[in-house]
Amino acid sequence: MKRILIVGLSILAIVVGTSLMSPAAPKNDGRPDGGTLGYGEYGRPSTLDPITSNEMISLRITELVFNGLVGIDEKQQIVPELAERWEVSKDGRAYTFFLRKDVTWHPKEGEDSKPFTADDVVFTYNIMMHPRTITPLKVRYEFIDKVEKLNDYTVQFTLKRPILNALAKFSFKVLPKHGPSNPLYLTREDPFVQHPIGTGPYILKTITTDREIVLVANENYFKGRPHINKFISKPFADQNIMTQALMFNAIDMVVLVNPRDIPELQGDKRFILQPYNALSYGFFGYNLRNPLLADKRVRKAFTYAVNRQEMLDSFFNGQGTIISGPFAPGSWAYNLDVQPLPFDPQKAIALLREAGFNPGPDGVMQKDGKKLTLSLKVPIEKESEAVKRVVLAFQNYLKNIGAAVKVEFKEWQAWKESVFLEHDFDIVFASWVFDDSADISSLFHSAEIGSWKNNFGAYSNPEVDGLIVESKLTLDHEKRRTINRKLHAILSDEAPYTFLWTLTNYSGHHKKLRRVAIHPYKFFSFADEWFIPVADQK
Amino acid sequence: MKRYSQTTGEVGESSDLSPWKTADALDLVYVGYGLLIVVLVLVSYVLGAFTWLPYDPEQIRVDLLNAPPGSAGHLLGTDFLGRDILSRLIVGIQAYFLPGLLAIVISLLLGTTLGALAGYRSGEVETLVTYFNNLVDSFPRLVLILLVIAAFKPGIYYIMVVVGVTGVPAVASLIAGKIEFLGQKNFIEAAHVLGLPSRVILLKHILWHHCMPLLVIQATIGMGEAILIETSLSYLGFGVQEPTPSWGNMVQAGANYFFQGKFWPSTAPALSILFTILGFHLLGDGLNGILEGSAGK
Amino acid sequence: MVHSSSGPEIGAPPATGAREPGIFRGAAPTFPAGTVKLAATKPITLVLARELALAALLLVGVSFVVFVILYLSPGDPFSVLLEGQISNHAARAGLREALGVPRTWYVQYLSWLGNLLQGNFGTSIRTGLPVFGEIARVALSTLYLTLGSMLVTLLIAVPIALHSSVRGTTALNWLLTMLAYVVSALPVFWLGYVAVYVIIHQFGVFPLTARIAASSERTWPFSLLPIFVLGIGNGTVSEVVRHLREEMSRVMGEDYIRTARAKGASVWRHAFKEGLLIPMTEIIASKIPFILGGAVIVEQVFNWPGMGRMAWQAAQDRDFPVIMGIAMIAATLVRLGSLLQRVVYVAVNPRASNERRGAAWAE
Amino acid sequence: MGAPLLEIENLRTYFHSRSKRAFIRAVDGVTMAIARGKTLSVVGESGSGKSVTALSIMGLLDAGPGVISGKITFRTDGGERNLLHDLEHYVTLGEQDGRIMEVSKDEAGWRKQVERIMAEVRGKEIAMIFQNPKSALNPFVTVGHQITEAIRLHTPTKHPREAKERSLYWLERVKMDSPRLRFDNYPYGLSGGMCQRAMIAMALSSEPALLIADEPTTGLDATIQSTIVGLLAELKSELGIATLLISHDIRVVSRLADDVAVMYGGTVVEYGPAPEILGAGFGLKHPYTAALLASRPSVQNVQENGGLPAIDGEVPDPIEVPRGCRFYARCNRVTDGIRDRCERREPELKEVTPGHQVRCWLYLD
Repeated sequence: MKRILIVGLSILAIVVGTSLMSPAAPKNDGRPDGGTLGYGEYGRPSTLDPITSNEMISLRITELVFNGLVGIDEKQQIVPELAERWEVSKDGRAYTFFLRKDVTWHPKEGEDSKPFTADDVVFTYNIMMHPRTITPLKVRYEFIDKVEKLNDYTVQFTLKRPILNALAKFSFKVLPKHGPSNPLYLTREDPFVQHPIGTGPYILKTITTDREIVLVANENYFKGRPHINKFISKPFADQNIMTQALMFNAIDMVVLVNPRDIPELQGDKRFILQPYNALSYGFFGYNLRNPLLADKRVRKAFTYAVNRQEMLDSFFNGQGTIISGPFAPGSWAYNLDVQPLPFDPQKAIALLREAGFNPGPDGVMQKDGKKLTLSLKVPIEKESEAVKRVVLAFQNYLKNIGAAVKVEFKEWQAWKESVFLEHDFDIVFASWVFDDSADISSLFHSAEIGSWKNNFGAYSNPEVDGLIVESKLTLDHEKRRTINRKLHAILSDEAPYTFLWTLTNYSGHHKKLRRVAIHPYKFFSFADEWFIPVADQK
Repeated sequence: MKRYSQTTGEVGESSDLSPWKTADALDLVYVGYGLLIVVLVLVSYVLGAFTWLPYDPEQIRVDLLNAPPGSAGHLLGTDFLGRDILSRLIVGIQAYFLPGLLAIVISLLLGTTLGALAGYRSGEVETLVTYFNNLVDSFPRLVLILLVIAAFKPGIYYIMVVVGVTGVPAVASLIAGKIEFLGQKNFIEAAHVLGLPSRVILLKHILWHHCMPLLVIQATIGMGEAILIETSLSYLGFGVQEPTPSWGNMVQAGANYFFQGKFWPSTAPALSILFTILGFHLLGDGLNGILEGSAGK
Repeated sequence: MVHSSSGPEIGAPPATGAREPGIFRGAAPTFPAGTVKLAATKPITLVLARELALAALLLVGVSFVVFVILYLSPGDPFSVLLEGQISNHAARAGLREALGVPRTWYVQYLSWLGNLLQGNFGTSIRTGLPVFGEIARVALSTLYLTLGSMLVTLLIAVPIALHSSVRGTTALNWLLTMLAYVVSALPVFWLGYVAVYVIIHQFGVFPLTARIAASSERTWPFSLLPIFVLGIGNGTVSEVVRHLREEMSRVMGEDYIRTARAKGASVWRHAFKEGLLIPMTEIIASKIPFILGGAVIVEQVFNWPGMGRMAWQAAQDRDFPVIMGIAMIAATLVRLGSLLQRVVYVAVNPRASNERRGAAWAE
Repeated sequence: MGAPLLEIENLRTYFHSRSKRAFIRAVDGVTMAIARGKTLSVVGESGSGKSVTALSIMGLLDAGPGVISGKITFRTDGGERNLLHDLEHYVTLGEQDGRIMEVSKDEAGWRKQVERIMAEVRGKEIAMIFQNPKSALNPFVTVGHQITEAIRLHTPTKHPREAKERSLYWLERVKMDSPRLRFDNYPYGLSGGMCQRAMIAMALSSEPALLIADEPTTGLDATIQSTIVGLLAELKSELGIATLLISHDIRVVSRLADDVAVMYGGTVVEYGPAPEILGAGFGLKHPYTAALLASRPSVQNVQENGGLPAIDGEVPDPIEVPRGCRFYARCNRVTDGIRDRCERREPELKEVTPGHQVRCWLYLD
């Protein structure tokens, strides 16, 4: 399930009033510098800047090249990055950041590195919000009213209204004012998007003819020089080959190991599989515009009919958790009291009959002459036999309860159009990736029905709408938690989706890599701490 | 040791034997094998059409993934969803039959027409046909198909139309060459002298009598190409889509487990492709050897 | 297919000129006889000029076909493409809106073609980079791959063909021919997997692309694996064998070869040009498209950074500027191939090039 | 004048027709000899096996069974050798009441052996010129180069420049106009006549002991034919090189030949000195020869028969060779006395006058 839909909203975090001081400039942690890390990516990044890019491969690169005002550590805590501390006004509308004075931008070709100042922050915000700039980020920052530079190292953001966890949103990556050739807005034609410069631990050096992206250690990184000398991102066009490349030392790391290869790597002592739990889950989404599916009982029947555990075990080696509701597990909003519906075909059939369906001559259920035949649209993914397995198994399960599902594979673009634009589907198979597991407004709020909106299933329920708005407005964390638990319960019962599971992602790397910590979805956030023992640096 | 013998040729009977009587043994073997394959294909097409199969090719068995041959009564084992490979191989023919036929029909019809035009009327017409041939030949077939896929959508029929069109030049220049050759043998003139109208000469004498074998051969080869193309596209993810089985998407899906030592799921369909295409080629060569070989002896 | 060389016994084989077409159809440029005759009295430069003109004409045709396909496709991707061709500068000046996109199809086509001629293939929808540069970057490695594999194909096919053309069917060349047929009938990507698997488990080396494998001397030969796989598995070996064999045996029956033997000269020396050189260039030129097609697959398998992989990526993202660009470039390569073939043909064949003196003196 | 240069004894060269699954008895027991410095001319209709005989001598037939039996003795200063030496080992014949019904042949071995024998003969000792000179010359190589090649292969002259001089000499010798220009021409630039001259130059340039001219005038237009014949005549007198001249054209033969062998249906039916055989009158002649001469256009013929009598019937099918006299079917001089024998048994070659043999029942008692 590699294709993902990123839903951008705010990040959960505990508010830290005053900041902890950041570590000293040189990393004198006694760990050796040096060595090269080549990691395999399936596919190639489109653009390499944090603003116009929109897929995970670029996201991982930008994590190495750029910094935000604040960062988020392993424990989901807000920590200082470019801003060494900050103040929040009483009314919670003014956020003032005091920037580090020791930060410099990566040097441009044949230039000295320029210092990082408040201008860059202002510039970044403006360029991000410029109408001509095409970026998924915009929506996330509409809550900001204005930004102003108080002095070279102080910048103040004014919010339209106080919101919860605003601080986390200031983790957006900051661009250099002197970076993009166009001072107003950023388009993909701008050379900067292919050769960005930032403040991060690694400097983008070259992109080789075969699209290998070479990043070298930033000697004067303000958190101290990263240990590993070189990161090389190697694009692969064939996942099987990529795994073999890892196993035969052509690369040192695979950021996302294909589930089918996990046993092989587990068996091999030379490699370490590192689980990292992206806030994401897979689901079958129903199009409630179809009267047959508008009936909640039908949707629940389907959910009963599907043996999720069996699929998880035999297709993903049981690497994951079955879920019951709209929030990603591991999120504080997830309601553990709501149990996933069990696998129970009898109950499913019973529900269908209750909904007025009866087996037709051909074994397909029908209701007053209307057959229960549905189209399931799936994006084509080369080698994605995991997807094939799930959808075909799903088709099989539903066949057993007398529902005929027509599986249609469409290539990515066409699929997106038919789902988000034409809404021409009955069931889709997809997965959400969150950076905030607590906000599902764009998924189930009735206002989000329409072209290119995320509520593609046209699920509409006044109660849910109300709760969503409420949870958005409240500033009280506990209150918000209870609201979300309620939402969870309702949606799990209403079953606008058949919620499947959160898969545990595994990155595989050679054991010579040490102290590898991985950020749930930004991945390389802590890469400057990674190191390779001198012996293995070769 | 090469052996030449004379059938007790008593004075009087010196009529030509049929080429089949005098053909190289090897050629006969090829044709035999080719025909065998053709028959097998047809049989499995029928089997598939009536779903007379050992198992339901779409019946998933989650507890029996990538099973080796012979396990649990699956003669060729099962695939990544525990589906019976043999049954899927048989049904897989369906994926090629009509599409392949479409491709063949297109290339043969267009090809013979253009070829006949070029070979029969020289001058501008011939030049035009030549231009067309070279034009089509300028496209790497797979690239053209990718273009079409991007422009429209990955449908096997779209693809096969492209395959058919890209197959035209081969047929065309074949026919044209043949006609030219016959022309050199003062064949056509002779017919003219006998007062036969051009149409008759073209259709009956040239196309029917002399080009039939060539066309048959081209047809078989065309089918082979259809299969290979679909396989390549399946690898790229644009071939026949699941759950419909095609040999191509079977090889592709199976290959995902190749490096884990599970060879069979991809090898079985790969070998079917191999033997089938080999059969088609040898059939072509055999026929060629026998019919062309006997010509002029 | 494997004919013993005991051909038609009495009576010399048909003179050059019309020859019985076998399964294989004639070389890349199958020119009307008339035009060839015409060429005979032209100096070589003129012939080449003519070829060039023809190639150009064909490329225009290609561009038109590409255009039509795109024009007929749902949505209006072509406008996107044209916008992409407007330079950044113009775009920044906000010209894009002012300019708009021409409506009628021929205006669209012409403006696109015009831009093509200036090397402006538009910008990739996906990366926003100018297409031409993108393709130029990878075209070379594709060329490397395809040329290499052609060489491999020839190295395999030529010996087989020569041997069986002279000796007729022997157990050895029969076996080899069959082998050639078998590999030609295998799905090339599967062949690739098998090759990788074998190499990995026999030598414990991972044959990736040149650079990576080349990092250690011991392994650099494995970087050639993709070339071999494509060379063997591009599905043309059998046809190359067949064509070369037929041509060589035909030439072996020519009068002048008999003369050569009668005067005790080396048959090979005399048969080389017409029997091997010309057919070789012919078949290779006409097979370039196939090999380029195979490259698409092999590049996927072996992670070879080439046009094929780019084409696939583009098809995935409906990145029209890129795939159209690739189609154009690929077609150009094909045309270049057959142009080269013509050059060789004209160069070695006195009939095709000029012999004014001779012609004039003819009694 | 000692033993002849070349002696052919009972040569048999068969081909095989796949579609008829039968043998084509192209040459079926031919015996003849060429004396030093003399010209033996083989005449006969096309298909009578003349050319095949020549090719058999040169070992240029490797299609089908080819040469299957016989002996060709070639005597040079180097001594005497059999050009078919040991070849019988590679061929086994299956006979059936005196007719060969099956031939099995180890072609590879046979071919090797032939090459072994002929290696130092072809082009060096025996040179050959062919009909249709235009197609017989390599169209991809300049005329000059083709001659030089022969010289450097077979004569002590190895150095390119000397070789070139030498070949220019030969080009002049064969009266090629402006040889230096022609030297760099490709055959297709030259006329048929020029090509034939070039061929002759090429053949003679290696100074062979024997020249085989296979229908040297066929495929040339009449005027050029005579000039070529003239050339050959000159060269003959100047060089005194032994020649095997194969032609169906009596006029050519009568101008060049010392001896004549008349071939019919794969055998020699008459053999002897040119004057006797080609001379006027119907004295001791094979009916076929007589007919052949009669069909030759000449004042005499026209006067005597007021036209050109053609030979009725056609050349016998080389596949179903009649058991009796091969000419029987067309013979106009069969007498009741011999008819029976003519039909059943094939006559022997019998010497009718010294050095003049005829194969006909008329003279066999």
